[in-house]
Amino acid sequence: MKKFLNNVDHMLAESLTGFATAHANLVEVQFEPTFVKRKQKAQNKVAVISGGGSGHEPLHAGYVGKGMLDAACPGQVFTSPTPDQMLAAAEAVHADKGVLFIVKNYAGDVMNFEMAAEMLSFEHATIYTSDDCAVVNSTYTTGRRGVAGTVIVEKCVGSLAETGANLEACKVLGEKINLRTSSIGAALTSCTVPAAGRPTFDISDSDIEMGVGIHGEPGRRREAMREADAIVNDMVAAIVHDIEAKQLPLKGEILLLVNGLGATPLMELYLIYNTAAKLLKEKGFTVARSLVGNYITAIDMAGASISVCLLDDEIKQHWDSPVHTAGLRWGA
Amino acid sequence: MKKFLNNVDHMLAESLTGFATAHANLVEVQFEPTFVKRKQKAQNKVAVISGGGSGHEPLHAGYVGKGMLDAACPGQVFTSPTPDQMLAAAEAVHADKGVLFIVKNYAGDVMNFEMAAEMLSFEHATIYTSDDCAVVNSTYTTGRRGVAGTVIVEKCVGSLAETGANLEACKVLGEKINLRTSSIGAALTSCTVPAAGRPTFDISDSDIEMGVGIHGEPGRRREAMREADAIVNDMVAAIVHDIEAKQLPLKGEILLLVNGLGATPLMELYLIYNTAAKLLKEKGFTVARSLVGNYITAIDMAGASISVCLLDDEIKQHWDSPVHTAGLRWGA
Amino acid sequence: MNSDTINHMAAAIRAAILAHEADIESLDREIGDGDHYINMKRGCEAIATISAELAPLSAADALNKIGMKLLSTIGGASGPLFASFFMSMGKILKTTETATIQDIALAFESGVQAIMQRGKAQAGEKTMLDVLIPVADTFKQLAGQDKPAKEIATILKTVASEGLESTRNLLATKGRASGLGERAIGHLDAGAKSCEVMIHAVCDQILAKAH
Amino acid sequence: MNSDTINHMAAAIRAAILAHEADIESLDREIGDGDHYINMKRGCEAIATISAELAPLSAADALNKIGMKLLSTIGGASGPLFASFFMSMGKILKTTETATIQDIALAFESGVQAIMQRGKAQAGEKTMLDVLIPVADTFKQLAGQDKPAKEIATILKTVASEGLESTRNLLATKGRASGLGERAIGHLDAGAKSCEVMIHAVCDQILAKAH
Ligand SMILES: Nc1ncnc2c1ncn2[C@@H]1O[C@H](COP(=O)(O)OP(=O)(O)O)[C@@H](O)[C@H]1O
Ligand SMILES: Nc1ncnc2c1ncn2[C@@H]1O[C@H](COP(=O)(O)OP(=O)(O)O)[C@@H](O)[C@H]1O
Ligand SMILES: [Mg+2]
Ligand SMILES: [Mg+2]
Ligand SMILES: [Mg+2]
Ligand SMILES: [Mg+2]
Repeated sequence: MKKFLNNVDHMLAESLTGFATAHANLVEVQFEPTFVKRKQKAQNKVAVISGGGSGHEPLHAGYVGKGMLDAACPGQVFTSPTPDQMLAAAEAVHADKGVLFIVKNYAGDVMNFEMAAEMLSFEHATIYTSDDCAVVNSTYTTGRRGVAGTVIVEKCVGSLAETGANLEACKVLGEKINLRTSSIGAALTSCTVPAAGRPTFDISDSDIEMGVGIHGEPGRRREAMREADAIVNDMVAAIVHDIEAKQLPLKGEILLLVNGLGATPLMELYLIYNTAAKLLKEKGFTVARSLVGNYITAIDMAGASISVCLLDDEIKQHWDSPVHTAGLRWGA
Repeated sequence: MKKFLNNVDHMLAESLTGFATAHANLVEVQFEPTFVKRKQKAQNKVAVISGGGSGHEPLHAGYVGKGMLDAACPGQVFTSPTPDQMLAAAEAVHADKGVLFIVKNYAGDVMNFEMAAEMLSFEHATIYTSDDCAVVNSTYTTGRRGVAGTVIVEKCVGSLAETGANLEACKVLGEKINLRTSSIGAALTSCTVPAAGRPTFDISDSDIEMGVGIHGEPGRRREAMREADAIVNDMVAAIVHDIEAKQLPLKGEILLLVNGLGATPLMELYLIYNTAAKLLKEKGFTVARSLVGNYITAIDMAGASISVCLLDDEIKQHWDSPVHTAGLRWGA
Repeated sequence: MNSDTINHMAAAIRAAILAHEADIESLDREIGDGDHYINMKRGCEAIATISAELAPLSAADALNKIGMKLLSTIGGASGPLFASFFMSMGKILKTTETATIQDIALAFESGVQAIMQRGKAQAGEKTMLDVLIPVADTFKQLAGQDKPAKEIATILKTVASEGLESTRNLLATKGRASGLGERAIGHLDAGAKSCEVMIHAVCDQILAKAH
Repeated sequence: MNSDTINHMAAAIRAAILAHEADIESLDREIGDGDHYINMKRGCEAIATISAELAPLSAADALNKIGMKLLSTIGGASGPLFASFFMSMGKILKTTETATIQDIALAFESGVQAIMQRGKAQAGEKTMLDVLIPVADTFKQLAGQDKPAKEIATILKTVASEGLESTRNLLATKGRASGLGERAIGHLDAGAKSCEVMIHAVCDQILAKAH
């Protein structure tokens, strides 16, 4: 393992301190328990709080700021944060309209946020994101994983919360977006968890992992490496299949998010975008909004995910509204 | 080599097409000869054009847009573009106040832009960036390389040009910033040029390359891998030494840019930032502006560069002014 | 059982977890996300740092405190589960002055039930419960039969190992491995492994006792 | 010399460059940025695609067209340099109807001077000029002595190889390798290698000629 670090045990704290210093106009970090909150406490709005294991930067701390999150709780790398973090964050940022947790659907995140919610004294609700269509939903599983769609949910729910909308309305919007978003990831390499010191999985140059999440878990299948168009074609097919399975329309305006998992150059992400956009247009969609870059990563994994969110006027309006965070910024 | 690509020969065109599609509101791409220009042609201003080999994304095409570049000419990967590209770009975007080329100081870029300039029929000037302090300047060498400081020059000169300032004023500002900026890079791994198909250099887990540029050239020295603080300490020392050598003040406000070379996670970049900011404060500087992320990359290299720009009111004003490009956006 | 015994057992558990780093770590790497060993270690070390605070407490209070500490230290899926286990054990033992072996078996069972509730999981889902449920059942049964502690310890070790082994050919329907479908088959569950290691550590302490 | 000869030589150069892929590529990887072989190949292939357009042209016009084509095809440092070389050769030969071997030597020399001007470089800076300058000098001298073409070709091959070899122990003061300081010592220059390969290819054609 080769990383810029001093001591694995202090890595997170040092990095968060650097983050808070670099964005001192936007955020503040607090330790024991650890959370990042907006520099300017927002008033009279639902407090939107997210969190999860670290290693997905800029998610979630990078999305704290005007128009998005009020606070984020970073756990250890790939390990969900603990309830005391959520409680401290909620205490610090709640502003009389309740607390909304946005939680990626993983056993650990779900349980820790659940326990925090049970201990919370003010009004609260939770949105679970589960946009990963690589994991087949069935009554036997804990359900789909939350991946890149989480960014879209956090952006739009953050925007709605900023208007003073109530807790229920925010939850409804978040769940609508989650339902209307399908994502799938493919990895060329594993990632290396700093504390583990070596790649989570071994993979040869002639294979890829299809249907990976964002934690270096093996994907749904190991497949032969092939040209980008063939890989993207399969990814788009999985997304289209998922949209069909959800009985949502195979037409209309979409937001197309091509997300890098950490070590993938922009040149490759735009190449993927090019093919994905073409295929989706052929299917009958109109690509009305785009986002290409590293928005939710798996440390240093070479790989990418594709997400499609079926837009409507409400989602589009909240996607377009001003946002000012370290990781996403426009109109401000 | 494992990359998302179809055919090495078409990679650039496919990626640029994806880029232009994803940012269709901002830019247009043209081929044969290849250049990217603003969607809305700017009027009555100096046309600011940059370019260079590809593989440094988001530089330069990602900086085309309001408040920054009017056009960018991407060459093959790590190969400077050809004069016909600059001529076509200049023809497309010039707006009666002359053309300013911003060129990173590499033999290839210098000569190609020079030949274009010689063939250009309208008023023009060129700024050469040379902020890399790993390369000792001497009368015997072609001079220092242009690296991450180029982003600062492009941002601020783009801002000044937007005000309608003349060619000379833009050139003066760019050269001032270049003089006041020192950068140095360190690599943990090599990068892989797609057409070459394998890493440019081999390096063991116990070594790093100190003083690398942005093309996978070997650095100034191969050194033992060590903890991040020790590496950053040496990098900051080289920068401070360079500022001293240039007889510039070792105090005052600075812009601190910690740039990822492609495969370095944000968590590590912020950790580097944390240490660099601390050391620079100790030296007597005030970190007044910060930028952390992948702004000028070396394809998929794991590594980072640190840049320090000595601010003054003029530079600060142009750094802060609104910018709306794919790679850098604020206030818009 | 008192807090001395608890501190003693916690130390034994910690030593056993550290000794099984390679196994535990590689299992979670194979079909999880690779952090389970680090999570367990962090938890064990947090408990070691509060041993002095635990010393004056009743067994019930010590177990509750351990649960609270784990809750704010481990994170991940295993954090809330182990926390629920200890807090529930503490709650049950609160009602008894000096706990008999039957009391402990009942407390253990209630701890396992707390895990089932928190994780909404059953036996057969390829989780730690595939070790914990059979151990709880056998423990309760043997304690009810007034078997000597050493005999119980010997049997529970076997039951734990069998439970662990049973996870190998299961599809995962809970936790991170549930995303893998058939690919999880052939691998042991990491959480089940740490439970087996911990149960063996505790039983070995009982077996090593002079009397 | 006519455009047929030029097309023929261009084909020989192309074959030679492709045959030396491994050498050229690895030299630019060692102390450059690894693209020099690809750049050369792209240039050679561009010339191959215009061979039909070159056929009707005079030698001078063909050389100029080759220069222009390389200028808009190669990029990098070598692009403008080779482009300047051929454009300058073309300009010199323009003034002569049928070029003698002396004319060609002079044109070659002017091409090399154009490279020196464009790159602001001298001999001894670890670049292609360390092959080209001695070759130009010797060529002019031998042509001035009216030596037969085959003898000249044989000698120039040696001079080119010696020039290439001379780059090994030089510090680079021009081009990308100048950033490496002492680390460049011990490595041959990639551009010098392609020049050696090209000169050998052309000389071998002359040596292979029946008459
Ligand atoms: N719903 C659940 N019920 C019981 N045990 C579970 C559940 N989900 C996960 N586990 C257990 O937790 C273990 C993983 O713990 P750990 O690696 O620490 O957390 P994470 O999965 O969040 O990375 C699994 O091996 C499994 O035994
Ligand atoms: N100023 C110069 N004068 C002469 N030759 C040069 C100069 N700079 C570079 N070269 C030659 O160009 C070669 C590199 O060409 P190439 O790899 O195609 O371009 P780049 O260096 O831009 O990647 C070097 O090996 C050297 O021989
Ligand atoms: Mg985890
Ligand atoms: Mg090059
Ligand atoms: Mg885990
Ligand atoms: Mg080169």
